[in-house]
Parts: sequence; structure tokens; C-alpha cells
Amino acid sequence: MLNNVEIAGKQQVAAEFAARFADKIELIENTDSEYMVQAEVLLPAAEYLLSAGYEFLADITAVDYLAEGKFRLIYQVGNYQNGDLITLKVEISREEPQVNSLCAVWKAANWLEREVYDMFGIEFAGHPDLRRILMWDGFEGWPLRKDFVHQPTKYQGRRRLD
Amino acid sequence: MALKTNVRFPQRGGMPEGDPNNSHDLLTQEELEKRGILLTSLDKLFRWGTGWSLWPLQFGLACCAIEMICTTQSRFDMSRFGYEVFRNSPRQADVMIVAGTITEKMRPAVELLYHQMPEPKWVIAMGSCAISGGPFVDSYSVVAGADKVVPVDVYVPGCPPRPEALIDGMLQLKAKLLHPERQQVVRDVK
Amino acid sequence: MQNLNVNSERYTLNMGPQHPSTHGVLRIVADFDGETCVSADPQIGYLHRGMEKLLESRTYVQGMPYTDRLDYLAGVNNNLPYALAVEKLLGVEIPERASLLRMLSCEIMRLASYMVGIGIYIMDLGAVSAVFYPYQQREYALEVMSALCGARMTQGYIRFGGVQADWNEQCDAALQKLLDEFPPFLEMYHKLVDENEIFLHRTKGVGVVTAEQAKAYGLTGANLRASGVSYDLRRDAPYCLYDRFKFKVPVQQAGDCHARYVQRMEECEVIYQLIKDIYAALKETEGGEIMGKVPKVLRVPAGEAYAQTENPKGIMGCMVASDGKTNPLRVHFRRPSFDNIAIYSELMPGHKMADLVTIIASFDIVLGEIDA
Amino acid sequence: MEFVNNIFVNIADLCRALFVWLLNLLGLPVGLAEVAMVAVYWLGIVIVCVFCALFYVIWERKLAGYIQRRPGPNRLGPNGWFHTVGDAIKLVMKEDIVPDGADKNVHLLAALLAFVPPMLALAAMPFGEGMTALDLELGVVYIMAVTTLASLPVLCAGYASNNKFAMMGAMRVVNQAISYEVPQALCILSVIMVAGTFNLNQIIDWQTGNIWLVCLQPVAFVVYLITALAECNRAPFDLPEGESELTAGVFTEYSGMRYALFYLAEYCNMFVAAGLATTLFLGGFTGPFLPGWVWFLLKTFVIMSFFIWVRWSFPRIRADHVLTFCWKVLVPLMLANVLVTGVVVYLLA
Repeated sequence: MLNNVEIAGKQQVAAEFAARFADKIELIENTDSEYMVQAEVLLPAAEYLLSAGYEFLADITAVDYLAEGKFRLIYQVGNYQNGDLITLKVEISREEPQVNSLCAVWKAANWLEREVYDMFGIEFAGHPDLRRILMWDGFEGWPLRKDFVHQPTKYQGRRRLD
Repeated sequence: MALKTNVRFPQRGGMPEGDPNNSHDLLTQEELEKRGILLTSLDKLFRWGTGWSLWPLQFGLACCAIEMICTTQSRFDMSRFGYEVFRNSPRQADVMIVAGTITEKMRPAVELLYHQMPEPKWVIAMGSCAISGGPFVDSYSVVAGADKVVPVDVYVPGCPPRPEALIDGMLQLKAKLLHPERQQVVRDVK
Repeated sequence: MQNLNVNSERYTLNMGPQHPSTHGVLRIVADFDGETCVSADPQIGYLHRGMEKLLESRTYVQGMPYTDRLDYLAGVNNNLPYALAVEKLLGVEIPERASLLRMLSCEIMRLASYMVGIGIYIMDLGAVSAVFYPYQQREYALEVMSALCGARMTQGYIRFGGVQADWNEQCDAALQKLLDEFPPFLEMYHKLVDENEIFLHRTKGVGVVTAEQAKAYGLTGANLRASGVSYDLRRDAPYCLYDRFKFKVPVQQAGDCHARYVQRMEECEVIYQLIKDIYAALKETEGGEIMGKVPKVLRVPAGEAYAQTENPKGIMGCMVASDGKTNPLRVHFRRPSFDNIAIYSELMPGHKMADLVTIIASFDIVLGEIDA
Repeated sequence: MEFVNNIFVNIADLCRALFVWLLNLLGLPVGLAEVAMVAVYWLGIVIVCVFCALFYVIWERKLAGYIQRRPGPNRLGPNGWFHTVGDAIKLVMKEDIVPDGADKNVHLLAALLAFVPPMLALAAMPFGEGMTALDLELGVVYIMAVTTLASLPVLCAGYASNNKFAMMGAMRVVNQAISYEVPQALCILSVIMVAGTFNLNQIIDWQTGNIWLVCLQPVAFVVYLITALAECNRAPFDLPEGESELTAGVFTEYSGMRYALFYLAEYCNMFVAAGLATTLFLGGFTGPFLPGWVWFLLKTFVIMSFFIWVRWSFPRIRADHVLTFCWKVLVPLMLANVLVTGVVVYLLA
């Protein structure tokens, strides 16, 4: 049941995106709120979304397309007023996975980006303290990458709890 | 004169009648001594006392910990046997119930806790994650079973095991304590 | 925190992976100046079982029981986002009775999860007996679920396209007992805890989260509504058939530990009413089929889909990316407790040692969900 | 009835007669009989201590079970009464771990000293007519002095354990025990002003003459119970052993027999507090039909059950609220009480 406030929200964002970042952001076909965003326009787009009332950063995640040799970062941004959800997708190459961090826009991004860094090794420029969050310190490698080889015997150290 | 104790022990302990462990031939005194188990009356008194007051360590990891809490609640009351005194500090605990998945990051903590417990201590591996890694056995961060980390005495299968299964596990441990000669003590830490 | 220019030496305290009141294996490395916390850094990952990597090597149906082990206090609520996301990709149509059964089982397990949340909260404050009464209600709720789908906690009841089993009369009897026993319990619990002086002193004005802070950190669920933001996915972005039911969304303004307790108690009444309404609606669709047309071997068309549901701990989302094979390319869960505790490092400094315990307990977090 | 009433007094006279006969046999001075009697009295007090500790531990677990709608321990012994014996045997035989960084002697000394204050206090406690081991003129002051010692072993335990949680627990026990001494002294003072003497037996005689002091001093009775809880680190005031915050608080590094000493000493401290409450407020060992010492045990049982009931129904008070509650509420309240009592006693006397 899309009440009128919700439709206005999405159209307003669609219009604004088309106006300011015409070539950098385009709507993915047969969806009304999913956008494919270029990496360099991500921060201004996020700042605009925040000002347009989308204060709820629901989720940051990444999908590893090994065949095409790129990561696809997926940002879910919600709106507390009308329960609306905008999805931003950013594609970065696997060789130098680098994107600027959204910690300045939403504080929730801090831990979400640390988890994506821990799992995929994607660098977030401007992140206050980018370090592993889930894996233990002595762990090398990025577990969720498709080309991650799990060597069970590698970690046998009897480290004391530091 | 070594008295061969082939007289059936009265079933006061928690061992149900048709329990497979009963089928073992009962060990005589010398066989026990050969195994290094010296059975004295003081030791029997101590085993009787400990059997009835196994204080578990407050140490829950995952979903099995919730079932462990349910075991102490009003419906499946573990305190009937005197086991509801959950001690927070490992110094005062007798049994470490490993309830949940041991991950590589938690492994040093589990070892540290086990070594901090005073000597007569036992371990109950509760749930398939603690027995053999369970559904997460092929994960990159899970230790496949508690017996890779600590010597385990009783395995309680289930994912999560029902509270009655945990109580039965505690009673099996008590039976193991009260009648040591019946149990084949197999401790292998790979 | 007025400094009493007492040059007391600061020390680091490990509320370590094994601690009676960290709800599992959360570790908080906190610097203390006497009794007052100066800085707190929650460290997680002690229960990280690599769930998302495992789901990539399992087929869709094999992956469903794994979702039960995320927020193990409300097993069936975790199945829903995974099912909804895949159904969005499949485009299959869910029969009405299946949706109602899903909603009813989710609400019952939400009630069970709130009972644990409130009971353990008061127990962590020191009143050990206060956990036994809500747990009794939880046993009634688990009785309904084990009658409905066989397992007490990890049900795995929701399948892609519908549900696993239909409602039977054993569930009727169990649900009737829950519906009879719950109101007197709730009234007794209000009398037991609400006016307790010690409880009020321990929770009022402790761990205050302002509305802006809550929104900035992406708090969801009862913690968000306790800070004055009225946002409930079941009302704002309804999934399943929630738009058919009217229910009140309570909101508190204070945002402190006491408000979170009051919020959860008021939401219990809303859940109780909702269970009654859904149960009545279920009675009307007697004999409807409970499983949509889904092929035996599930091949999900390529694409990415994201679905969110309102879980007892907050909003749980599931992002499924598939490339047409039988097992998903990538599954990611938006875990509410993961965001809820991100606020600890900013919230905890300045509180006493006992308040740290109160804050952790009032946020009602589950470590299985945080570490995924 | 008379025989049952002072059965223990007869036993004591029997022992004294035995010692006197023995000493005459050996030709030693008769005065040594009194010294030997001290050992008998001390033995009686130890038996009381051990039995009250063993009984009240299992009674607490069963009463807690009743409060929490569950059966509680009922397997070992008739209806579960021997569970504590099992606990005691296990604790005696367990390994004694002393952490390497700990101060070894103080670590051991703290455990040994835990039992001393309650035993000293019980020496002056009137269990029945003539059944006071040490009938002191200043009985109340002596007991007050000794109960303040009860917090010292806990402080030593916290300091010696070389553990941050234990140190925090030790700091808490100090500020709680010292600050709650003042209201306790004041409410006992108001009792003394009414009864007029420090001797416990004379207070009981005064109460048998007039009415029980709990009716004259209801506020003092309630405040005494609160401070008694704080002194024994029980229930809402169990901050030193705050389970949910400080893992096992002061006793984190204690295992086996040392922990058992603390675990049982806590119940003896409670028994002393309950005994003092019955003596000062509930008329001690006086009662219509039953013998004296049975009445004393009944009344202490009621008060101990109250302590246990309070423990299982109240959350824990935060460390700074404990102090503000004491200094800003209890002390002014008790000063007013002493003032009112003084005025009334002056007007009536």
C-alpha cells in the first residue's frame, strides 16, 4: 500500500539523481528504487539521500563476481518516516577494491564497513579505525571471497587470550 | 584376596536398567589397580559427595546455552539433583558444560577456562556443535568438536538437545563418578 | 563525569568472552577509573561460524535450518527474510493460509523471545527469581511450536513457497493454554517489577539514547521505539499479510534502560492481541493449502533481492544473490543486534560498572546473530 | 518441661562436675575446671555454627525453589536434606588453587579468619536461660565490635586474590560495611536507651517484664534488618559478590575448602545477625510453652527465612546508591529515632 508520501519520496529522489548525476547514476530496469552508482559519486549521493530524509542505513554488503573480476557493493538505505527503501549498487574492480567510506554520513556504516572489510578486503577510505571485526587477529586472507582457500591446519597456534 | 565384584550394583544411581554400560563385565579390584584406579572408601565417599553436587560453570556459547538455561527453569528443574548452582568463576566449578559451537577465536578462552578449574573436573559436550562441529563443521572458523580442545567425559547429542537430555547427561556423569569401574575411560586429545 | 582530581590509576577490565551477563560470548574491553567506565570497546566474533560462507555451498532448502541458528531465541523469525527474498526472485505466489501460519508462528516466537529478553534483563540486575515466571510463559509458547513443527527452538518451519506443516488440534490446545495463562502473568509481572524502587533507581536515566543517536546508528526494533522513533516494519512496509491487521505501535520518549523495559512490556500486550487476531483469521481459512507451486529442485533465476522483516531484536534483512544454480551465489543477513551494539562504545563511557550490565541487558542482544 | 528447658545447662554442670572430679583425682587446683569449661562452650558454639550453616544452605535452596515455582533439591537424603553434606564433602576434597600473583599467606589467612567473627559473636549470645557462654555486662557492645570484624576477611580475600574483579569487590565491601555500621549502632542505641542496660540477658528480662521491644521500636527493628543485610553482604546489598557484574566478586580466586569457609561463614554471619535481632527486639528465648532455646531457634529461623526471601526477590543496588541510601536516609532517620526515644524515656522515667 504505497501511500502518497512514499511515492513522492522515491520520485523526488529519482528526479534529483537524474538532475545532478545524470550519467553517473542510472535506474536499474523494472525496479523503482535500485540505482547503479559509479564509485566516485557515492559520497555525494549518500549525503543527498541523508538530507532527503533517508536516515536509516539498513545494510552494506558485497557480492563477489569472480567471473567478471569485480565486487558489487550493495547499500540499503531506509526512511524512518514512510518505510521506503533505496538500494545503491557500486561496482569496483577486484584488483584494487577501494571505495570511500560513508562513516561521515551515517554512524551505522562504521561497523558495517568493518565487516565488509573483514570478509572481502575492500578498503574504505576515510574510515576511522578499519580493522577486523569478526575474524581473530592472526587470520590472513578474506574468507568470503570466491577464491579463498580454507587451510584448516594453518591455524594451530595455542595463543593465550591476549 | 581380590573380591570379584560381579554382584550387580543396586540401581540407585541414575543408570536406567537397560543401559548399554551395564553390559560391561565388572572390573575386579586388581584390574582397576592395573589401570591405575585405586578404589578406597575415602575415594568412594568423595565420589558420592561430588556426584550429588556437580556445580556447572556458567559458560554458554550458542543455542544450546538457551536450552541449558531452560533446564534450570521451573519445568525441567535440574535443581532437583542439586546441580542448579551455576558458578560464574571457574575456580568453584566442577563441570564445564560446553554448550554451543567452539570457534577458533574462542578456543584459547575455552582452554584457559578448563585449566583454571580445580582438579577433579569434568566436561560435558552438549549439542552436536560441541561433539563434532555439527552443521558448521566445514566452516573456516569452527573447531570440529570440544574434544579437540578439552578432554570430554559425556557427550549429549542433539541440536539443541532437549533439557531432559542434558539432565540425563548429568546423571550419566554422576553414574560415571559413582561407579568408576563400570566406565571405560577413554581420553584422547588429538 | 566531574573529575575529583584524585589521581587514581586507570585499569583495563575484561568483561571477557565468559561473563555471566554478556548474553553469550561478547567481550567488552573497558577502561575503568575506579567504578566509572572511561572507554569501552566491544569485541565480537567469538561465535563467528561463517554462516554466510556455508550457505553458499548448500542448496536453498539445505540452507534454511542454518537461519534458525542466527537469532536462536526466535528460530522461525529468521527463516522469514530468507524465504521472502528467494520468493521475490522466484516470483512464486504464497497461499493465504501459508502466510497466516507464517505470521502466527513468528508472533508466537516473538512473544517467547520477549519473555527471555525481559526475564534475563531483570535477572542481570540481580533479582534472580524474576526470570522464572517469564520463562514459564516461554515454555507454553515453545509447547505450541513443538506441536506445530516438531522442534522447540530451531524450528525451520518456513519453507520456500509456504510452510512445512498445517495447524492441528494439539496446537489449538497448546495455544489456548498460552492465551489463558499470559494475561494474569503480565499483570503479576507489572506488580512485581514496575514499582520496585531498586529497579527504578538502577534503570532510570541510565544508557540514554537520543532519537538522533538511534537513527544515526541504525538501531531498530524495541530499542529504536524506546527512543521516540515510531518505526515498525509490520506497519510501515508491511510484508506477508500484516497490512490486513490493525495494531498499535507503542513508543517511549525517554530512551533510557527503563524506557526499553516499558517498551517491551507494552509490546507484549500488542503481540498478545495480534496472536489472537491472526489465530481468528487462521480459523476462517480452514483447509486451505499451505504450499505454493515450487519445484522440487529449486533453481532460482539470476538476480539480487533484498527482503526485510521485523524480528524481536529489530529489523532483519536478507540479501540473496543468485546466478541460476541450485545454491545461492551470496546470502547476507542484516542482523539487528549487530547494529544495536555498535552504539556501546559511544554509550558506555561515564557509566558505573553495574550500569554496563544494565545497558547490555536492556538492549536484549543475541550473540549468535551478532557473529553470524 | 523444666528438664527439657535447661537440658544444656545440666550437661554443662555435668561436665563441670566431671572436670572437678578429674582435677581432684590428679590433685590439681579446682580453678582449672573453668578453663576446661571454656573448651566445652567453644565446642558447643562450633557445633551450632556448623549445623546452622549446613541447615540454612539447603533451606535457602529449597525456599528459593519454592519462590521460583520449582521443586528444589529433593534427591539426596530424606526429601533432599543431605545435599549440603554432599557439597561440603566435595568442597573439602577439591584442589586448592592459589593464583601465582596472589599474596599466598593473606589468601589463606582470609579464608581462615572468615569463621572467627561469627564464633566470637555467638559466644555472648543468650541461646536460653543460663545458656550464654560469656555473660558479659557489655554484651551488646562486644557483639557490635566483633561483627564489624566480619568485613575484614572479605577485604583481605579481595586484596589477596590479585584479580581486578576481586579488588573491585573488596573496595565495595569496605565502603558498604563501614557506612552501615553507623545506622546499626544508632538503632541498637535506641534499644539500649529503652531497656537501660547493655547486658543481653537483662534486656531479655526487661522484655519479659514489659512488652517486646519491637512494638516500642518498630522503625529501629526495620532499619536493623536492613543494616544486618548490608553487614552480611546479602541480597540487595550483595555487591562484593555481585554475580552478574563481578563474576564471583571477592571469591573469584577461591576454590575448594577456602571457598567453603567463606560460603558457610556468610550463613553464620546471618545467624549472628538474626540472633541479635531476636534478642534485642523479639524477646530472645522467652515464649509460652516450648523450652527457651527452641524459641530462640524458631525466631532466628523466621528472621533467616526473611533474609532468604528478600534475597530472591530484590534486584541489586548500585554501588553509589548503597552509600547515598545509608548516609542520606538511614542515618538521619535513626538520629531522629534516637531523639524521640530520648525525649519519651526522659518524660516517662
